[in-house]
Amino acid sequence: MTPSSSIAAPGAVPGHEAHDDHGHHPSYLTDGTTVKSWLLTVDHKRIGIMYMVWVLLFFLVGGIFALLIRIELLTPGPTIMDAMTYNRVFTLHGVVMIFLFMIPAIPSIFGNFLLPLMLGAKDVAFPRLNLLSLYVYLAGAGFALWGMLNGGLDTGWTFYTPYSAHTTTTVAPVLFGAFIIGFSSILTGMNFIVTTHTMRAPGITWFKMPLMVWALYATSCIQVLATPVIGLLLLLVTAENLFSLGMFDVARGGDPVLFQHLFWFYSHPAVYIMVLPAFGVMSEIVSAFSRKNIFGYRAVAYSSLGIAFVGFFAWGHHMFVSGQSTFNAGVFGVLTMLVGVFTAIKVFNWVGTVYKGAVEFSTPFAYFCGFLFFTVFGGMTGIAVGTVSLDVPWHDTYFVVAHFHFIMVGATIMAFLAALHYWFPKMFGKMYHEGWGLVSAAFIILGFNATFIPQFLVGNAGMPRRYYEYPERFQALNVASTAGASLLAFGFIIIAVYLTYALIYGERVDNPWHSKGYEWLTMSPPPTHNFIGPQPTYPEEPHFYVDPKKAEGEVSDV
Amino acid sequence: MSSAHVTPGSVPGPKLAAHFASLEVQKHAARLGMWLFLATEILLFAGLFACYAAYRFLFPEAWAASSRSLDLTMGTINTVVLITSSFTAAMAVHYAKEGKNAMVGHMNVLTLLMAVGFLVIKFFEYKHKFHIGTLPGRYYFYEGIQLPGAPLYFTVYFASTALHALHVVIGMTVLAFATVRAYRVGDFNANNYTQVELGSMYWHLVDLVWIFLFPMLYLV
Amino acid sequence: MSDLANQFLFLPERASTFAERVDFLHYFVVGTTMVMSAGVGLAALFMFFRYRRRESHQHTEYVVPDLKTEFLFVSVPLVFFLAWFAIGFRDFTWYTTPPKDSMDVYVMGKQWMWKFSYPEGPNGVNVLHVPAHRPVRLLITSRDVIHSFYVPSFRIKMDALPGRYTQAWFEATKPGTYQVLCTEYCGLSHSKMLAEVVVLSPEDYENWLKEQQRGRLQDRQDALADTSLVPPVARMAEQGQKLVAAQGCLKCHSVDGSKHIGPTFLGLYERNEKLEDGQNIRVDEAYITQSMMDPGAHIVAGYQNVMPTYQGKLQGPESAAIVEYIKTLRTANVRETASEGPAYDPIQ
Amino acid sequence: MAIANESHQEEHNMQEHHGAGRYVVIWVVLLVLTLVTVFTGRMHLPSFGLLLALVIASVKGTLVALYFMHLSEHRGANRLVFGVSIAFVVLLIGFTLMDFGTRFRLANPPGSQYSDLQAVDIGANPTEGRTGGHQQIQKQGHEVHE
Repeated sequence: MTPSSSIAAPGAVPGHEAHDDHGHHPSYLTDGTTVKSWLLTVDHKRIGIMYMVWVLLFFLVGGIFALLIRIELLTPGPTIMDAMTYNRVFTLHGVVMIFLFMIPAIPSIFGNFLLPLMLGAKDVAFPRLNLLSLYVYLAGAGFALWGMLNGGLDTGWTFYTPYSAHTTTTVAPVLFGAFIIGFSSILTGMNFIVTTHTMRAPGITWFKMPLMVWALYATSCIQVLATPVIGLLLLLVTAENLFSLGMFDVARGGDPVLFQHLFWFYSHPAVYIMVLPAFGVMSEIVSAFSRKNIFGYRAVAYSSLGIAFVGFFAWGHHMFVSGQSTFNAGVFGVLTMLVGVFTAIKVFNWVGTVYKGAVEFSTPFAYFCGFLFFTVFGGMTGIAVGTVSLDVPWHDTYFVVAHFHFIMVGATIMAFLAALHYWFPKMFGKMYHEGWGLVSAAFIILGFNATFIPQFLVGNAGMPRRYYEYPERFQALNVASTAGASLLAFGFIIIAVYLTYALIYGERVDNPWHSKGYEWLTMSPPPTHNFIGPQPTYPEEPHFYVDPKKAEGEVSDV
Repeated sequence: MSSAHVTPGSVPGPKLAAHFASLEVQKHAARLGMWLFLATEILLFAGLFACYAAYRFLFPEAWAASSRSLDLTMGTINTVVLITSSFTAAMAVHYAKEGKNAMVGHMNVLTLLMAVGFLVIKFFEYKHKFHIGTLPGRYYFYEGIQLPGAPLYFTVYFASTALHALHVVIGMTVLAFATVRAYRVGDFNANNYTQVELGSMYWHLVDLVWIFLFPMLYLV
Repeated sequence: MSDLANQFLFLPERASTFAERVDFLHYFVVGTTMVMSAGVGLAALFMFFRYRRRESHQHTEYVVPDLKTEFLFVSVPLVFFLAWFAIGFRDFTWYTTPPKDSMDVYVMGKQWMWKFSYPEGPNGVNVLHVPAHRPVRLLITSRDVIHSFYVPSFRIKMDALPGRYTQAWFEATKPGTYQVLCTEYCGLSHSKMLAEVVVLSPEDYENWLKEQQRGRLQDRQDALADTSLVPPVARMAEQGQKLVAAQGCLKCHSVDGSKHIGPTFLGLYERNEKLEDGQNIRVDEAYITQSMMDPGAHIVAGYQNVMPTYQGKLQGPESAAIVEYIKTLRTANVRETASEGPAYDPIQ
Repeated sequence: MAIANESHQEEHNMQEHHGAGRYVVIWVVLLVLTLVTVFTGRMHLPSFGLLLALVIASVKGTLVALYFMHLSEHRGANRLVFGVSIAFVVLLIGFTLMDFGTRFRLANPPGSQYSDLQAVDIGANPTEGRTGGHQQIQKQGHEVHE
C-alpha cells in the first residue's frame, strides 16, 4: 500500500513517485553507514534517532533509581540502603528524569524527527546548531553523571537554598551539568521557532500546521524564555556553594524565598515543556486513529499558546506555604485556574474528535486512552492542589508527588510511547507486533495507576515526600505502590523486547495507519532530504479524511 | 550542507544552504534566530535584575549608600565608551551594506579597542573594590558602610558586572571574526552582510544591558 | 457520612477548625472531579464503540464545533475552578490571619528537631503542649535550612525559614496527641524530624502550666532553653554547632560520647589522648585545628586515618567556631543524659 | 505562499538603507541622555530618582533597539520576540516585588525596611562586623596596603 493511495490531490504526493525509484533514493538510515556519517550528521532525522538512543539510556538510569526508591520504601525503616544513599538516589532520580529524560524526550526526539517533515521542509533551519545541541546535551549529561559518580548530591532536584549552599555533597558539577543542558534546550527551542516561521512549505499556513507543530512551537517559546533564568540561578547557586557568593545568604539579608521565585519561574513552565509536546502528539494520534479532522482545531492550537503564556505566571502556586504573601497566593491561585481551563478545552476537543469518527483501537490509541485518564486526573488533582487552602495540607506530601507523576510523567510517558508506536514505522519502515503492543500498554497503564493511586492516598494520609523512614501506618499503601512499580517495569521490559525484535525482523511497511498527517506523505523511512524532487505543495489541511466526492460541497474554511 | 549554488545576480551573495528555499528565507531565519538568542540573553540578565530589584526594595538605604561608594566617573566613562562602541558597530553594518569592506574593518577595530578600554576600566574598578573590601557576601570587610544589606549589594554588583564583562568578551570574539573576514575576504555587500549585522546586534545587546546596569548600580 | 469519606480518602483524624474547612472543600473538589471525569470518560467510551472503524480507508464527515460548544467547554470548567478558588482563598486568608486573642508559641526547626517556646513559660523539645478550643499562633523559624511544620490532623503546614518568622495558627478541637512532620527536605535525618502536639483540655493545660512553673523540670528546661529563639543571636559555639552538622562532621564524630568512626566530641577538649605512635597529647585548640586541616598528622590510637582534610573548605573563623563548639562539650559542662522534653507518652 | 510571505515581507522591510547621519544623531542623543542621567543621579532625588533613571535608561534602550538594532524596520516575529522578552522581565520582577511588599512583615529579611526584626549579627565575636564579613581579612588587607 502506498501512503498516497487515499489522497485526493495529486500535488500533495511526493511519496508517490518516490515509491517507484526506491532503489535510487536510499532512506536516511542507509544513506551513509559509517560511524562518522552518524556522529557528524546534520540530518534532523538522524539527530532525532541519536537523541532517542541517549534519552532512552537516561530513562533506564532514572528508572533504576525509581525502582531503588520504591524498594527502599517497602518497609518503614531502612531496607536496602542508608539515609544518605537514599537522599542521593531520589535526587538523582529527579535530576536524571527531568533534565535528561522528560525535557528532551518528545521535543528532541520526535520534534527533531517530525517538525521538518510536518512542515514540508528539507531540514530544520539551523542543522549544525541542531547537532551542536545534541553534543551540548551530552556534555551536560557527562558533567552531571561525573558529579553523580563522584558522590552525587542530596538536595532534591529543586536545589533549595540554603541547604544546597551548605551541603557537603558534590552539588557543583551536577548543577553545572544542568546549566549546560539548558543551552541544549535553548538551541533546540530557537531552531524550532525559526523553522516554524521560515520553513513552511507552500500551502501550509499557520492554521494548516499540524497540531504537533503548534505544540512544539509553544514548547519552544517556553524553552527560549524560561531556560535562561534557571541557567543564571544554577550558576548563582553553584557560586554560592563553591565560593559563598552570598546572593541568597540568609545571614546577610539574602532571601531563600527569592531563590524559590526564580526557580519556579523556570520550573513551573518546565512542566509545560514536558507536557505540551505530549498534547501535540495526542492531537495527531486521535486524529489519525479516528480518521477525523481535529474537533476545534483553533481552540486546541490557541490553548497551547495560552498554556505557554499563562503557565509562566502561575509559578507562585508552588510556594503557598513558603512564606510568600497571602496576596501573591491569591494572584497565582487565579492564574493557576486559568491554565486548568486551557487544558480542559483540549480534553473536550480530543473527545469531540472521536464524534462521528472511525476509531481503530490499536496500540497508539490504547495509549491515548491512558493519556486521557492521566491528563484528566493529573490535571484535576493539579487544580485541587492549586486551590490555595487545599494546598496547605497537601504541599510536599505524596499527594503532590502522585499528582505530578500523573500529569507530567503519566501523560508524557503515554504520549512518548504512543509516539514511539505511531511513528515507529515512519522512523524505521518496520512494523511491531500489535498484540504485544496492546499487552504492554495494558501493563503500563495498570502499573502506573497501581503505583501512583496509592501515593495519592498516602499523601492524603499525610506522608511527606523525600522520607527515608516513615511511620508504620503508611506502610500498606507504600507496599501497594511498590508492587505497582514492578508491574510498570515489567511493561517497559516487554516493549523493549518486541520493539528491538521489530527493528530487525519487523515486516516492511510504509503507512500502516493510512494516516494523512503531512509526515506520512513521504516514504517511510524518509530519504535524506525528506522528499524527492521539487518542493511539494500541500493543498489540504492535515488529517483530511473527507470523501473527495463529498468534499467539494461540504467543506468551507474553518 | 552549505555547498549549494550561489544566487544569481550582479553582486555575489552568500552561499545558500541546501535546505533553504531561497536566500531571503535564509537571511530571515538567521535574523530571527539572532533575535531569539538575544531574548534568551535578556532573560538571563532578568534573573539578576530580579535579585537587584528585590534587594533594593528591601534595603534601600544600604543600596543608596553602597552605590555612592562606586566611582561614578569611571562608570560614566565606561558608559560613554560602550555607547560609542555601539555606534561604531552600527556604522560597520552601514558600511557593510554599502560594500565598503575596509571601513567595516576599521569600524570593528574601533569597537574592539573601546571594548578593551571598557574592560581595562572595569579592571581598575574591581581592583579598587578588592582593596577597600567592598566585596560580595562573606568577603565584605568595608567599614565605611555597616548597614544590613550592604554585602548583598556587592554580590549583585559583582555578579552582574562579571556576567556583563563575560558578554563583552564573547561579543569581542564575534566581532573579531567579522573583522578578519572584512579585511581578508572583503566580500560584504548589500546582499551579504548578515555576519556583520548579527555580530553588531550582539554588541548592541551588550550595550543595552549596560545602559540599564549603569543607572541601577551607579546612580540610585 | 464524612467519617466514611475520610476513611475512603485515607484522611487523618480531623482535629482543628481549619481541618473542617479544608475537608469540606476537599469533598467538593473530589466529588465534582469524580462526577465530571466519569461523564467525560463514559462519553468517550461510548463514542469509541459507537464510532468504531468499519473499513480501513473509511471516510468521515468534516465536523467543526460551533462557537456555542467551545464557549461551553471554556465556561463550565472555569465556573467551577473559580468557585473552588474563591472558597479556597477565603479559607487561606482565614488561615494566614490569626485572631487577635490567640496565644503565641515560638517554633524553631533545626537539623533535626523542633523546639517550642512560650513567651513567658516553659520550653519544649519535640513536644508542644496547647490547650484545646483556643487559637494558637505559631511563629515559626529555623536555625539552619528550610524546614516545614506540618500537622496532618490539623491540616496545617508552614515553612520554617532561617533567620525570619512565618506564622500559622490553629484551634485544636479535641484533646489528644497529634504528630508533627517536617515536610521540607532538610538533610540526612529529614524523615526523623518528628515531633508531636499534645492538646490538653483547658483545665489540664492550666495544671500542666502550673506544674511547669513550679519548676519541677525547670533546671532541665533551662539547659534546653534556646536563648537565640527571640530574637536570634547566633553565637560562635552555636555557629560551630551548625557547622559540624553542615560540614558532615557528625557523620563520623558523635557528640554524646558514643564511639563512631572518629573520636567523640564529648569531652574531647582538654582530654589526654593516646596517639597511634604511643605518644600522649593533650587536646587543645591547636590540636583540633590541626586535625581539621591535616587529619593524618596525629591519629588517636584505635582510629583509622580516613578523615578528609578541611583545608580550604573551612574559613579561619569557621574552624575557630567549631573549636568553640567542641569546647562547650567539655564533660563537666555537659548534661549527663540526652536531651529530653517534658515527660509524655510517645505516640503509637 | 507561506514561505514567501513572511520572509519576503522581511526582506522588503530590511531593504531600506539610511545615511550615516541617522546613526550620528542617535549617538549624540544617547550621549546627551547619559549626561542627563548622571546629572540627575547626582542630585539624589529622594522619591522619583530611580524612576527617572529608569525612564531615561528605557528611552536610551529603545533608541538602541529601534535604530542601532533596526527594530524600527523589523516587523512581525522579530518585534514580537523582543517585546515578549521585555514583558516577561517586567512581569518576573513585578510579581516578585509584589510578594516582598505584601508579605507577613516578620517573614522578610531582618533589617530590611519591610521587617520589624533587627538585622542578624553575624557571630557575636568582636572580630566580625555587624553585617557580616571578616575583620581578619580586613587586617590582612591593611597590611598589604601598608
